Amino acid sequence: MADKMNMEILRYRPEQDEKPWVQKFEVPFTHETSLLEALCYIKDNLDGSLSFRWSCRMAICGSCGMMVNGTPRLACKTFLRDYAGEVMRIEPLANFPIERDLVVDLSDFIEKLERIKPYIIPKEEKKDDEEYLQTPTQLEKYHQFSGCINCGLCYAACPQYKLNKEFIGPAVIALAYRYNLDSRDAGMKQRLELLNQESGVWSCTFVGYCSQVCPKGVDPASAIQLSKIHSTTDYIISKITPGAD
Amino acid sequence: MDIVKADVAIVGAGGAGLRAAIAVAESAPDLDVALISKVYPMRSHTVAAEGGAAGVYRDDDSLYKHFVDTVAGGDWLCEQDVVDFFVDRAPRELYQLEHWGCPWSRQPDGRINVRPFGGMKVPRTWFAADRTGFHMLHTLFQTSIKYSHIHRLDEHFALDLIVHDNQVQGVLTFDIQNGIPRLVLAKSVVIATGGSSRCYKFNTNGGIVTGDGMALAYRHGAKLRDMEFVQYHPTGLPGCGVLMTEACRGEGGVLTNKDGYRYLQDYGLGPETPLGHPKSKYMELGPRDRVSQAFWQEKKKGRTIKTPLGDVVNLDLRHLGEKYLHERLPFICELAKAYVGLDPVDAPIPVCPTVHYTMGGIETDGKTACTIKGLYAAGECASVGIHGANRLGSNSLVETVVFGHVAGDEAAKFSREVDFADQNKTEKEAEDLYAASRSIIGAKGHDENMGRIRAEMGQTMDDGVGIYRDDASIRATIAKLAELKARYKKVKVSDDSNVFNTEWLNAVELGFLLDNAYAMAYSALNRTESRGSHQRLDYPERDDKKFLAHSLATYNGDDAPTITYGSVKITKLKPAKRVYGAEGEKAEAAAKAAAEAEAAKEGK
Amino acid sequence: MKRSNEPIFWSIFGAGGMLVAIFVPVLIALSFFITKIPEGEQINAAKSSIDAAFAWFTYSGFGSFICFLTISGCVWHALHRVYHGMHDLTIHVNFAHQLICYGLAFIISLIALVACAIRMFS
Amino acid sequence: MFEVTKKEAPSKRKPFNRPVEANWWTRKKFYTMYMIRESSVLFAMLFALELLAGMICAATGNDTSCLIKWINFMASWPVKIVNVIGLFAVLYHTYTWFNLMPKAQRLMVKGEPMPGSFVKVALYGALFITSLVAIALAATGLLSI
Repeated sequence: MADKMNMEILRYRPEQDEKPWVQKFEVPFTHETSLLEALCYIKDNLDGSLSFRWSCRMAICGSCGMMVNGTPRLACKTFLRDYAGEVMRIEPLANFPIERDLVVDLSDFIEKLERIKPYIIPKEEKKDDEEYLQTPTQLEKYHQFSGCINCGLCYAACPQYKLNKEFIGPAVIALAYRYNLDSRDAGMKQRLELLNQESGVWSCTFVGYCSQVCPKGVDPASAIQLSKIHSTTDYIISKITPGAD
Repeated sequence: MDIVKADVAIVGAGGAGLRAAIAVAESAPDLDVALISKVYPMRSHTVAAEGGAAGVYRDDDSLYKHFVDTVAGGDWLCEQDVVDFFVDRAPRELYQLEHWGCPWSRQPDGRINVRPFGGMKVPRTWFAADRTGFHMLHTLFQTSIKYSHIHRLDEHFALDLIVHDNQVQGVLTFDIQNGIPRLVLAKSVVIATGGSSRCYKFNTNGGIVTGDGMALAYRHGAKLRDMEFVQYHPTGLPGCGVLMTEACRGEGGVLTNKDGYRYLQDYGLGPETPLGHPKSKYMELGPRDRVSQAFWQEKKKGRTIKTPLGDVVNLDLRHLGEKYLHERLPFICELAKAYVGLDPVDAPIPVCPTVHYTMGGIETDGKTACTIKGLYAAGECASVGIHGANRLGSNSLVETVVFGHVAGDEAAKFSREVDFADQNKTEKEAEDLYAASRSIIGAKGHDENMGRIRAEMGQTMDDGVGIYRDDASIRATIAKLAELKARYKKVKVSDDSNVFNTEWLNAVELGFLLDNAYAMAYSALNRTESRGSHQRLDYPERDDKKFLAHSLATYNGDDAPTITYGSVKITKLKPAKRVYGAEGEKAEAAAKAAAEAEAAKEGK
Repeated sequence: MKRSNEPIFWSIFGAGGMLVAIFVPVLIALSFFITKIPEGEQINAAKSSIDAAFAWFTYSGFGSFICFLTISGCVWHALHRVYHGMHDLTIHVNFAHQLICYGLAFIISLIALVACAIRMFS
Repeated sequence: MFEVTKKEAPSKRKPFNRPVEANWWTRKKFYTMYMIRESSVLFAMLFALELLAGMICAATGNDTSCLIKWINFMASWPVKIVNVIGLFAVLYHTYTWFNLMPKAQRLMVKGEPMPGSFVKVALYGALFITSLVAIALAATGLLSI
C-alpha cells in the first residue's frame, strides 16, 4: 500500500482571499512519485482549484519552481521519498509576488532578461551556408552558462534580490556572461552598460546560494564574479581613456 | 472586451512559432506580430527535444540522400515535392541558427559536428550536446527579443479562432494572468501549437502538448491529415515517460532483452553490428517505428524484463565510458540518475516505447497554407507532408524552423492583401464564444471528474491505438471515446474564478484532446493496411494500390469524422519495399545498379 | 544609467581580503607568544624574539610600512563588508553610511601612514 | 500596425507581496553562515586596531617606553583571549575566501575550465609559505630594533 505524505500547501486566490492561507492534503506516494505528480494528484482528485505552472516534468522547461520546506526547488525533480516521515510545506517561489496559489508573477525577471540584450551582436557577417568556426574549447568556455532554463530558483535564493528588487539578478547576469564569452559575439560593451550599474553586478555580495539551488549547475555566482572583473576592467579603461565614459 | 489588432497573429511560441515571428519581423519590418502563447516561450515543448536537427552537412552526403531517407522512412506517404523543398532549405536554417548563437557541438577544427541517427544513411544530425531542442528554443526566443515589432502575449490561452466564410479573422484568447478575455484581430494567423501526444496516457510530452491548434482548425473546417500515424519513441523511461534521446543509440548504445541479447537482429535490422560501432540503418539505428515494433514482439514472446512500472528492455551505454558520456550525453546521465536512480556509466537504463510525436496534423500545402484562407500551420501541429507514415529522428526540430520561416513569410504576404474584419461584429461574436466557453463552470448536473476522463482516454488510446492495432481494438477505443465525449459534456469545473483558473483551462484542453483522439482512432480504423508506425495485426501488409494515400478527417461535431483519402505526390522515388539492415544494404546496391544501368541506357 | 563606483571599493576589498586571508592568521598566532617585559628592562631579542619582532614591526621604517599595509588592508576590507552588511540587515543604506564606513577606513589608514612616515624618516 | 484598446473592467488580479523580514538570515542555515562569514573579518579589524595602537606608540615620543607599554598590553591575557577568538574568525575567513576564489577565474586548461582545486592549492600554499617565513623571522630574533 502506498505510503501517505502530509502536505501543507500555501493557497491564495486573489478574488476570494485577502492573504495566503495553508491548506492540508494527504497524498499517497510510491518510490517514483515526484512533487509535481503529487500536485497533479491533488488537482485531479482532492481540489481542482489548486493552480501551479508545469509542463515538461523532466527539469528542462523551468515552469515548476516553488519553495519546498523553505528551499527553492523544481517540483518535477523533488521526490516525496526524500521527505518520508516529514510534513512537506509547499509555498510559491520566494521574492516574487504571489499571483495565485503556487503561481508567481515572473514578469520582473522576464523584463530584465530582455534588457540585457541576450542575442549575438556579431563581429563579422557570415554567408548563409557558412558557419562561424568555434573550437570545442571556445564552446566549452561559455557552454555551462548557456544551460539556464530561466526557472527563477536563483532569484528566490538571492537575499540581495529579496532586499532590492532593482538588482537584475543571477540568471540574467549569467546569460549576459554567456553571450559576452561567445567567440561569435562583440556585444559586451553594450551589455556592460547594464552590468556596470549599482543594480547590475555590484548588488551582489557573493552569498553563493544561487549556485547552490541551481538545478542545472549553471553556477551564476561564478558568472557574476567574472562579470565584476569585466566591469572593473571596463571601469579602469574608461577612466584612463579621456572622454570615453 | 479588450481588443488587440495586429497584422499577423501567431498561436504558439515554440520553435515554429518563434521562427515564424522572426520571419515576419525580418521579411516585413513594417508589420506587427502578436505572438500568442499559453506559456512563456522558453517553456514550449520544443525545449524537451534532445537528439538533434537534420541538415545535409558532410561532403559525402547529398540533398538527394536526405530526400531518400526521409521518403523511405515515411514509407512513401510523403509529399515528395515538399520533401525536396525541405531538404534543400534545412541546412540554411541550421546555419541561420548558428549565426544567432546556437551552441552546436563542434569538431576539433571548429566546424559543425554531426552524428548518426535512426534511419539516416549518412550522419547529418546537427546537435548541441543532448539538449538540441533546449538550445534551439532559447536561441530563437532570445533572438526574437531583438525585434520590437514582435509583441508577445505571454500566458494567453487560445480559446477559439474567429473564422468568417472560410477566412480567419482573429483569435479569441484568455489572458490567464489577468483573468480577462482578449480578442486578437489579425489579417492572417499562423498556428504552431505542437503535437497532441497527450491523448495517450504514457508519453514523453509535456503537459501543454494538448493539440489546441489542431483541434481549433479542425473544428473550423480544416482537415486533419494522417492522424493515425503516431510515433512511439523506442526509449522512454518507464512510469514517467521521460525521453532517452535516440542519440544514446546514435553514440553506440545498444538495446538488450532480459537475456542480454540484442534482439533487434531478429526483426530485419541485423546482422548485429559490433558494440560501440553503430552502423547507419542497422540494429539500434533503425527507424523508430521498427525499433518500437521489435519491442512489442519481444514482449509478446515474454523476453522483456518485468518491472513494477511495466515491461522494459535495457538501454546499455556502459561501454561508451564516463568521459564520452559526460561530454556527449550529460543530460541523459542527469535524467537517469534523477528519475530511475541509475548512473548510465555503470548500469543499463530500463526503457520502453512511449508515444512521442504526432505525424499527422492540420492539412497544409507545401507553403504551410491551410484550406481556411489566411490560416497557416507549421511544426508538429501541421501535416505539411514531409513525415508521411513515420518521422525520422531529427527531421522534426529542423521542420519547425524551415516551415516556421515559410509560414511567417506567407502570413506576412497574405496580411498585406486583406483588411481587418469589422471590429464590432467580431467583438460581439467573441463575447458569445467566451460566454459559451465559460458556461461549463459550475453548470448544474456537471459531476464528471475531469481527471478520470483524461486517464480513461489515455488508457483506451494506449490499449486500442498503440504500436500494433486491429479492427476490434480500434472499435473498442472508438466506443470508449464516444462514451467519454458524452461524459465530457457533463465535466465538473468547480473553480469559477478568473485569474489563473487552470481547472477551466484544463477542461478546455481535454475537449481538444478528445476531438484529436477521435480523429486518430477513426483514421486508424479506416486504414486497413500496415504502413510505417500504423501497424495492423489484421492487415500486416502494405497496400499501395488502395492506401498509397493520405487520410483526411473532417469534423462532424459529436458524430464520427468523415474519413476521405487524398493523393500522395510521388516525383522521384517510386514506392519500394522499405528495408533496413543488411537487407536494406542489398536493396540500395540493387537500386543504384538499376539507376546506373538506366542512366547508361539513356546516355547511349 | 549611471556607472557605479563600486569597482574601486571592490578591488581594494579584494586585495584586503587576500591579505587578511594569507598574512593575518600567522600574525595573530604569533601575538600569543608576546611576553611581558619586566619593569625597567628594554626590548631584547635574545630574551624574547617575538617581542622584538613585534617591536620591529611597528618601530622600524620598513616594518611599519608593512604594518601600515596590513592595517589598511584589514580596515578597508572589514568596513566594506560592514557597509554591505548593514544593507543585509535591512538598514536603508545611503551615501551617509558609505561616507562613514569608507571615511573611517580612510582615516585609520591615514593615521597608520603618518605613523609609518614618522618611523621611516626619524 | 499594433493597436490595443482596453475596455474590459480592470482585471481582478491582486498580486500578494510577502513581507521582507529583517531576520531573514536566521531562517536558513546557509544565510546564517553567510552572515557569520561576513562578520568574521571584524576580528581582523580589531587586530588591525591593536597594531595601530602599537604604531601610534612607536611614532610618539622618541624613546621606546610607550612601545613597551604596548607590548605589555599585547601580552595581557584579555587581549590574548580576544585574539584567540580572532584567530578562529580569521581562519574561517581564510577558509571561505579560498572557497570563493576559484569561482572568480575561468582559465581553460586542455579544453576544460581549470578545476577550482588548482587555485585552492596555490592559495593554501601561499598561506603556508607566508606563515613559515613570518615564524622563521620572528623566532630567530633577526627582526629587532
